[in-house]
Amino acid sequence: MQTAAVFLPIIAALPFLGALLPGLMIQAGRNTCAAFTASATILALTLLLLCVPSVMRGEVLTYHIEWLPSLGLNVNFMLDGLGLLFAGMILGIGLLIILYARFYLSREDPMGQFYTYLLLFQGAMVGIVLSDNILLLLVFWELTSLSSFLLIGYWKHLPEGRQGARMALTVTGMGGLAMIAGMLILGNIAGSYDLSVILTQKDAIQASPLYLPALILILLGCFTKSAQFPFHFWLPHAMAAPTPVSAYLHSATMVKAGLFLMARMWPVLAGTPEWFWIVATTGLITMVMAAKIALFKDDLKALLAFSTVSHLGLITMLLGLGTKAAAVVAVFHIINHATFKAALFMTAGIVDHEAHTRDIKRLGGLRHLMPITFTIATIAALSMAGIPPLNGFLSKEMMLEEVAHTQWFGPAWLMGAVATLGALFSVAYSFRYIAHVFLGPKRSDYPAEPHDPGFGMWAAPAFLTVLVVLIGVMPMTFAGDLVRVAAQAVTGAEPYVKIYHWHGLVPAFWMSVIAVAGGALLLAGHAPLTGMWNATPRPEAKRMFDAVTRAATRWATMLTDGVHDGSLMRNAAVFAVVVPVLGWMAWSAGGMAPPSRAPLPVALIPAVGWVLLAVATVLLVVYHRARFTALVLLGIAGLMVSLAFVYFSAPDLALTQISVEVVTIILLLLALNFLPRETPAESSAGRRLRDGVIALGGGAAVAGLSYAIMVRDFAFDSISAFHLANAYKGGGGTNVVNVILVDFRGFDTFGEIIVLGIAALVIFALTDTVLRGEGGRRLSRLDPDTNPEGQAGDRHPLMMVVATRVMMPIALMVGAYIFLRGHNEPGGGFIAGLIVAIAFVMQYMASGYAWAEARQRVTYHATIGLGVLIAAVTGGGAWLAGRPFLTSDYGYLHFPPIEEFEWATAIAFDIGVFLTVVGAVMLALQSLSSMARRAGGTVNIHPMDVDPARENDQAGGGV
Amino acid sequence: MLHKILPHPLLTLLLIVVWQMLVNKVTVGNLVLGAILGVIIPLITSPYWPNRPKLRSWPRIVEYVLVVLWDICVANVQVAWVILFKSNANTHPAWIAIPLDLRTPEAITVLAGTITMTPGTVSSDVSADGRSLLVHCLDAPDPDAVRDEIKARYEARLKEIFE
Amino acid sequence: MEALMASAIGLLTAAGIYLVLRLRTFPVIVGLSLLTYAVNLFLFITGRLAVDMPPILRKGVESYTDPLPQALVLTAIVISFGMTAVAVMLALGAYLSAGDDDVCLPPDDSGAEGGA
Amino acid sequence: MIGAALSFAFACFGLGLLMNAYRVIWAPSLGDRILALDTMVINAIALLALFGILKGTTMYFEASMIIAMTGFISTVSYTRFLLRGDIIE
Amino acid sequence: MSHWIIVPVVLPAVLAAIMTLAMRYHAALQRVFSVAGCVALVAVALGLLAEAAGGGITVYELGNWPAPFGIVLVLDRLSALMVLLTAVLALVVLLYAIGTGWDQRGRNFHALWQFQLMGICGAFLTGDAFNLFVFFEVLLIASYGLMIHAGGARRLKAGVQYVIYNLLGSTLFLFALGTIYAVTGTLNMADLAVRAAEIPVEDSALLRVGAMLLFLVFAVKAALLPLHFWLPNTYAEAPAPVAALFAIMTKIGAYAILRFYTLIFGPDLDVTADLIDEVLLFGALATLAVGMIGILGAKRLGRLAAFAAIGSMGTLLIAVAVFTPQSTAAALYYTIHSTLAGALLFLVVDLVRARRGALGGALVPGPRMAQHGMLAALWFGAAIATAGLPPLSGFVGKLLVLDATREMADVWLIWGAVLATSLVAVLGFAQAGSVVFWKLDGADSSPAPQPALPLVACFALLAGVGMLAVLAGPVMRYLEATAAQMHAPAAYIAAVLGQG
Amino acid sequence: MLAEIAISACLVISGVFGLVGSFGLIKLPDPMMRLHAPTKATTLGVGGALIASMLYFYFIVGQFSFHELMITLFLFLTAPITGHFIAKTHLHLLHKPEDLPPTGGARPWASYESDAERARIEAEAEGETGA
Ligand code: NA
Ligand code: NA
Repeated sequence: MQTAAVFLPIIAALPFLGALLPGLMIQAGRNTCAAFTASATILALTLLLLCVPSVMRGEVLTYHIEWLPSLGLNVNFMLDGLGLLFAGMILGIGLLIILYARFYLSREDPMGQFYTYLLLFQGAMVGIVLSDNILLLLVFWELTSLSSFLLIGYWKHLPEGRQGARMALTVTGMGGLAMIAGMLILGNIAGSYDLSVILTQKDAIQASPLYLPALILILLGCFTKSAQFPFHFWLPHAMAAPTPVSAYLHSATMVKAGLFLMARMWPVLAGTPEWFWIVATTGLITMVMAAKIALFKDDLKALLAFSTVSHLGLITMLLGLGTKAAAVVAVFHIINHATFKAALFMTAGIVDHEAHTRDIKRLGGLRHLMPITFTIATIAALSMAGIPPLNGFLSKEMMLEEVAHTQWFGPAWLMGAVATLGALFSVAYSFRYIAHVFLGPKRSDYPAEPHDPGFGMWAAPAFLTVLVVLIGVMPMTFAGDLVRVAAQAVTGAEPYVKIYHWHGLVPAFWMSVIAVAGGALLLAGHAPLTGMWNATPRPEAKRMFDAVTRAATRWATMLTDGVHDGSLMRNAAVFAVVVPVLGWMAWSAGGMAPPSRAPLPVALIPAVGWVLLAVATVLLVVYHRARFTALVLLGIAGLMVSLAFVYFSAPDLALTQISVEVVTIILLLLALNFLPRETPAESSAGRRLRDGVIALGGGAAVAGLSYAIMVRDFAFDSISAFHLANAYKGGGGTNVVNVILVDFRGFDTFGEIIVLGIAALVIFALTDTVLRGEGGRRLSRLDPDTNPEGQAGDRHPLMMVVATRVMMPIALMVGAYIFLRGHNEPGGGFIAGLIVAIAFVMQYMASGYAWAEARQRVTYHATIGLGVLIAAVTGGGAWLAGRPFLTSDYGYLHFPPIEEFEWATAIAFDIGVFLTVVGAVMLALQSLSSMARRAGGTVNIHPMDVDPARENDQAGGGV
Repeated sequence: MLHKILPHPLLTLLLIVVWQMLVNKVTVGNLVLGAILGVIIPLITSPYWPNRPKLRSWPRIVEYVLVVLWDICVANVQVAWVILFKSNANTHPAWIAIPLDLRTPEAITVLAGTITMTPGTVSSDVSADGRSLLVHCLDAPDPDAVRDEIKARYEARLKEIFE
Repeated sequence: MEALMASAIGLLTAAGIYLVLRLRTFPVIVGLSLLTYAVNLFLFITGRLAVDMPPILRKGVESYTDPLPQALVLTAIVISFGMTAVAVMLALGAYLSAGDDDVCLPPDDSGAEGGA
Repeated sequence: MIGAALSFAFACFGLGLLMNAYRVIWAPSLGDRILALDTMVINAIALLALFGILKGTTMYFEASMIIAMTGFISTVSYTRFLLRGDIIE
Repeated sequence: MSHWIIVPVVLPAVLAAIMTLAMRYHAALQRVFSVAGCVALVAVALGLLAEAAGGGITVYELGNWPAPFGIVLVLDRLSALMVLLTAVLALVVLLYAIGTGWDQRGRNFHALWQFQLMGICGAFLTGDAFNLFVFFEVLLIASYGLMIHAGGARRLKAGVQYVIYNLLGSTLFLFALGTIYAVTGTLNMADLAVRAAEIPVEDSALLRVGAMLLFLVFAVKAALLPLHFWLPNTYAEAPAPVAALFAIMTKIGAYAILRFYTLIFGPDLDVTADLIDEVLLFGALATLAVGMIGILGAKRLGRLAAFAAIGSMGTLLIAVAVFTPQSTAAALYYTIHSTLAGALLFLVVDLVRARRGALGGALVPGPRMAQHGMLAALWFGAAIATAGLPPLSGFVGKLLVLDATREMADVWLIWGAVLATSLVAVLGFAQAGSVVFWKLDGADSSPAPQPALPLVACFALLAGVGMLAVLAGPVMRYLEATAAQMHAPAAYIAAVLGQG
Repeated sequence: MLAEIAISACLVISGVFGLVGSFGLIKLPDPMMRLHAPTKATTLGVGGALIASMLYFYFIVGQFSFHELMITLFLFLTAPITGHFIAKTHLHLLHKPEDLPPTGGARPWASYESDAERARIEAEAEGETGA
């Protein structure tokens, strides 16, 4: 590795690092800010210059840093002639732009931001041209799109700026994305993403069936970036950016990234007919078309923008020709174009800056007011027109010479003719730039009185113009070596670089003459031609682009909002259809052994239970709109399910199901009190039919699946055999279900009680939130008499109160019983918790929540927290013994004269379950009750409304 | 002090019995456990039962229970007859209001419960001042007779037990 | 018996789905409850049907029904209880806050989505 | 003999359940549906007792007890809802 | 026996319980404990990752019962990675929630947050299919609470939908587990793998149904089209920190698909061969399209972010659907990326909404906001991360996904979809950002000083996606090892069942 | 044998009355009348079955079971309450105060006295007491 190669990553990184500076330095003033910005670029440029000798010697500097080797994405840099040319241009012109922008930007413009974006962009560009890895190149490629987006939209108050930025981003972004695919294919063919490898794989690549797709995809990236037809339309709109941006991005650098890449890939992609037809044709069309448009643009920057497009087309065409000589010309013209076009943009910026307009129609005669600017602009424009001895002339001549010998679509002269036409337009608009802006009489109606700007502003274009002249006059001295090494990099061979002013009376000479003469004539007839031009209907790219994006956006909104319109039932219907259908598909592609279990005979009582369940279920559907009735029917269905559990040997399930069921019904009733009592009839018959079909389909699927399962045995022994065998000896309980719950699968239960605890916390938080918001206000306004039939008197009937006084203790006793026996018989902490909760509910129903609550202050939050903690601590207790979480232990206590007591740590766990359940249910009830109180429910001070004993007391007390 | 530990001694006793019924095995251990629970649970629930009634006569209670059980059997047969064989047109339902001499809620509840549990009558409401009981009779050609019988047969006995 | 059980599960599922496809929260929640019954029964029958073989160890009794699905169903019942409670309260809260009990979300024109 | 009596009882309560179902379907008033449900619970408890006799096991006793308890609570809840709207005011 | 594996489950649960028990009225104390808990979780997760990085698989037998009879937690590279991702995300987003005061706009936020973490970590660590269901429910119910935190009519309504849809999903989960248990007689995932492999093809229908239903459950969680409908309104209406935390929720679905369809119903298993591949791939493509189109079509920022979340799931699931070690590694990378990027996007959207007053997230011009430039930068970062542009991890992730799919039969379709939708997303983000940050309207409000913590959190996430790109090499080394471990499940099975 | 007869008798009685209760629910014409029917099912219906069960386990299986007593106790405690509530529901939904016999006092049946009215009366009573 060469020593200078170490500079490569630093050169690439410097602009990015430097991008941090402007934001910090802007506080110190605009000059300091500009200086620090420039310093990064200067440093990078200096390092680049240190690399020049090696490159000029023909060496290729490379530097590798591993990034993502498994993908083949690595930070590999290389510097060859082409890279040097571009990097020099990017950094050099960049430096001039920094200088120019310092004076161009006004005080209102956030300069720090500008320089940050500019340096980010610069870094991205340098990255592109230094990349030795096409994936890395893609990274920088996309970064240029992003940073240019920011730069174009820099004047965010201007709608054109915002739109232009979006358009540029969209078009170049699209190309970039296509290029990703192209690069991936290319890398795939070549077996590496490293350019140094890819560039050696010409034969493999061009022989691959994927060559054409890769070529097209990569070219899409290049053409969009370099504004080639038909993607040229974004560039003029990018001119909404501040002029330094236009000068930098849209003439000198970014738009040349596409050219760079075509040049970079030239050794492996060029030389095929496909390449020639696509690239050369695109370039030629672009060149002519854009030149023609440029002629009719009245906005200075638009004129320059289209001229840029045209020149980019020219270079593209040269690259497309596929010959080494043409490639050399292309490289040379890249240099030339950068010099004169950047200078021209800067002069346009100066004019705009000084005269406050860029409209050619409002300009003219500036020669007298702005002699320096005039001089610079004229030289640069003449170079653009290809007038000897300026550098533009040299490369244009060479170009014409190349096309004159190229066969394209039939007649041998066709390409030359078309290119000449392009050159002719080019001459015309160049002359127009001089004539209509600077020549002619001085006007009296400039928006502002123009005069030459300070040195700081014209220094940069002046310097470039000097280069224009120097290269023009002494091409071999000032550009020869650079062109040589760059062209060598492109063509892969030592090129023959000889740049002359005079080639003799070759076709190019005549073509040039025609172009200049024709151009002058064209300009003379500009006014009538403009009328014709304006009268010709032509596709307005921006309007089309806008129409497309707007239509796309509208369509996207329609699709998005139309399908995701918050309609739960449609979404649920999709769910209910997709699941059975896919389940069916899975089913039908698999085999099925015949049933292996004989069905149980049908017994009478289960059949009756089935009838009741069916009746309740069907009625529920029929009467579902009468909500209260629906709940009664739900209760019946739940009862039948519980009975089914009992019948089929699942007493624990029955207990749980029935107690959960009643608490659920209570919650639903409590909620229904605030809700409408009826569900309105809203579904059409068609919808009901549709839903019915979906429902029956789902039901049939589930029934079929259930049946298929029930008539078959397990394919393997169930793990539950182990549970049955070990419940007693390992878990210390005879109720295997309970032992599974608190021991074998205690972790499930741990999660399950947490679910309950969370449910309660959610309900509490929800209630709190609702009551504090609109819901609370609505509740306060709610007529307490929500019952459609009115409220019956006697809130707390005497009989209920008295019965509860006996039943509640009994129920608690039952709860204790169910809890304690759970490990060995049906029962357990969960059911016990529900029973205790039900006992309390009983009390609440008797005398009201508030009355009961006032007499038994329990913090249900704490109960839940405690429950979870106890369960966790019980589980964690095993840690102390070095065993895993939830490892249980059990044994027997013997208290004479009391008999033996069995204990199991699982019981402590069950206490946690119990507490959580009680706390959760009670907290939910508390929440509902607080809603009721907000709705105006009064708090009774007596346990029962009717109490003759109380009247006696009062009467007695009264007397 | 004892009152604080045993707010409802009878309830405690009941709960101990209930515990034995639940565990289905009378052992010392179960009695102790039942007793512990029988003490703890009333402590928890005593706030909900502020004024505990005093039962005066145990023999009366036994007598009452037997009377009611007998009545239930008899009434069941009567009502079954009505349901099965009497045409709806010939059945004479009736509402009756029973003026109450009982004053304690517990006593009234037991009376109302008794009325409901003996087939043919359902206690449906009390008056807002708690001084009369609304009873629905399934088939009572002579409502006054029913009322008098209830008062004589049940209320009088309850009066002796509770007040 | 298997056919009875299967058809019962199917019927509960069908009714559940139908109700879930309604437009108001209340029937939807009732439908979910039915679905819960259905799925609990389904999970239960994966242990296959057995009469009078509760998995409670008895001396001299050798065959028990599969206890594992029962434990799973217990867990599922408890969880769906918590879920239903939350759903009910949430439906109520939404009704009180929004003034209607449509399950559908009206289009938001305010843009205030997700705000505090 | 017990077997025959048991079958008879099963049949009676089974039929009873079907009659309850009839009342659920054609219920003139809301109270009737609640009453039918309450009766169903009672019939179910009886059936469980019979089932216990049939299988000679007391394993299903708790289920009966809890069903009795919850049946009571749910009936009271339903009626209180109709009476007052708020069942635990 | 290392007990550290269970700490990510028990620690948040205990913390939440303590908060519920003792700190209900102490906001500051709750914050301290919550943050401390998250920091501890990150530390533990790092330790677990270090342990798993060695390549060993650690099995924790709960209750000291051998697998498959008891429940096991399994620590392998994958679970360690997911737990760490969860912990980091939770910590950063928690800081945001505290900084913005979101946590005080309703009750029980921190307890629910911790419970949520418990559920997520449990889901990642468990080696038992039914236990996975339980943890799904834990994380779901906590998410219900968090989703409706702070209330409001629309949020509650969206919450109702979220809950109902997920209840359908949970129901389906039970159907799936029931079917699988009914065939195999086991619930332990390793044991399932052993038994599934022994099921003859002639008798595979039931198992296939179970596998498909299970896949659909996970597809709901992963927001795979057409089961994604729960997502847009949920994410758009959820409090921002919650939506940001939810970035990991969809990943749980993807995780579960990866876990089950590499370990149990692996690509080589005849019985379930090509059962889900196509469904998943085309679903993922559709998801990607709908998500990215949604970015363009969204009229509000929150919805935009929600559709971005869907789109990123599309990309991720494409990689999942390939089921090769390479694609799995890419999917994992994309998982990390899209979790961080998705969270960032939601937080940025929230900062914007909070500063635009009544305008909220509507895509209409508004006044200049407090910290306008800072927010614009964050938005830009979030956008390029989400759209998959360099230099952030989205680009690397996209390249990895594209590279991983190159052998697929439908490669052109996949590439076309991924790249075309990127463009749509870019356009959508550009339009939205342009309206919100560039096209100003109305007088500059003189904004109150804003707390720094939310910005710190956002920049931390941004730095995260940046670092993920920079450190793509080492990260991918870990992920490739992870994918290799997943695609050679014998070690997992041996580790779990070996001691049994 | 005697035990068997007793058990069988109990079973038959229980079945008959259980059925009669459910039949009454269908046959009787008026909601209030129908309310009477389930009492049969409760008392002799379930009671008979439970006694049969008790006898069965004592005489045939040889273990005494209190459980049935427990359930009976529970049913006897709760049945009047449910009956009462259903009756009140009927009163509330189907009947008017005029249909009913007078209470014999100034105040109506409790179901028909509104909360406000009761509160007013109670407040008055309190006032008197306080004075
Ligand atoms: Na009676
Ligand atoms: Na254990």
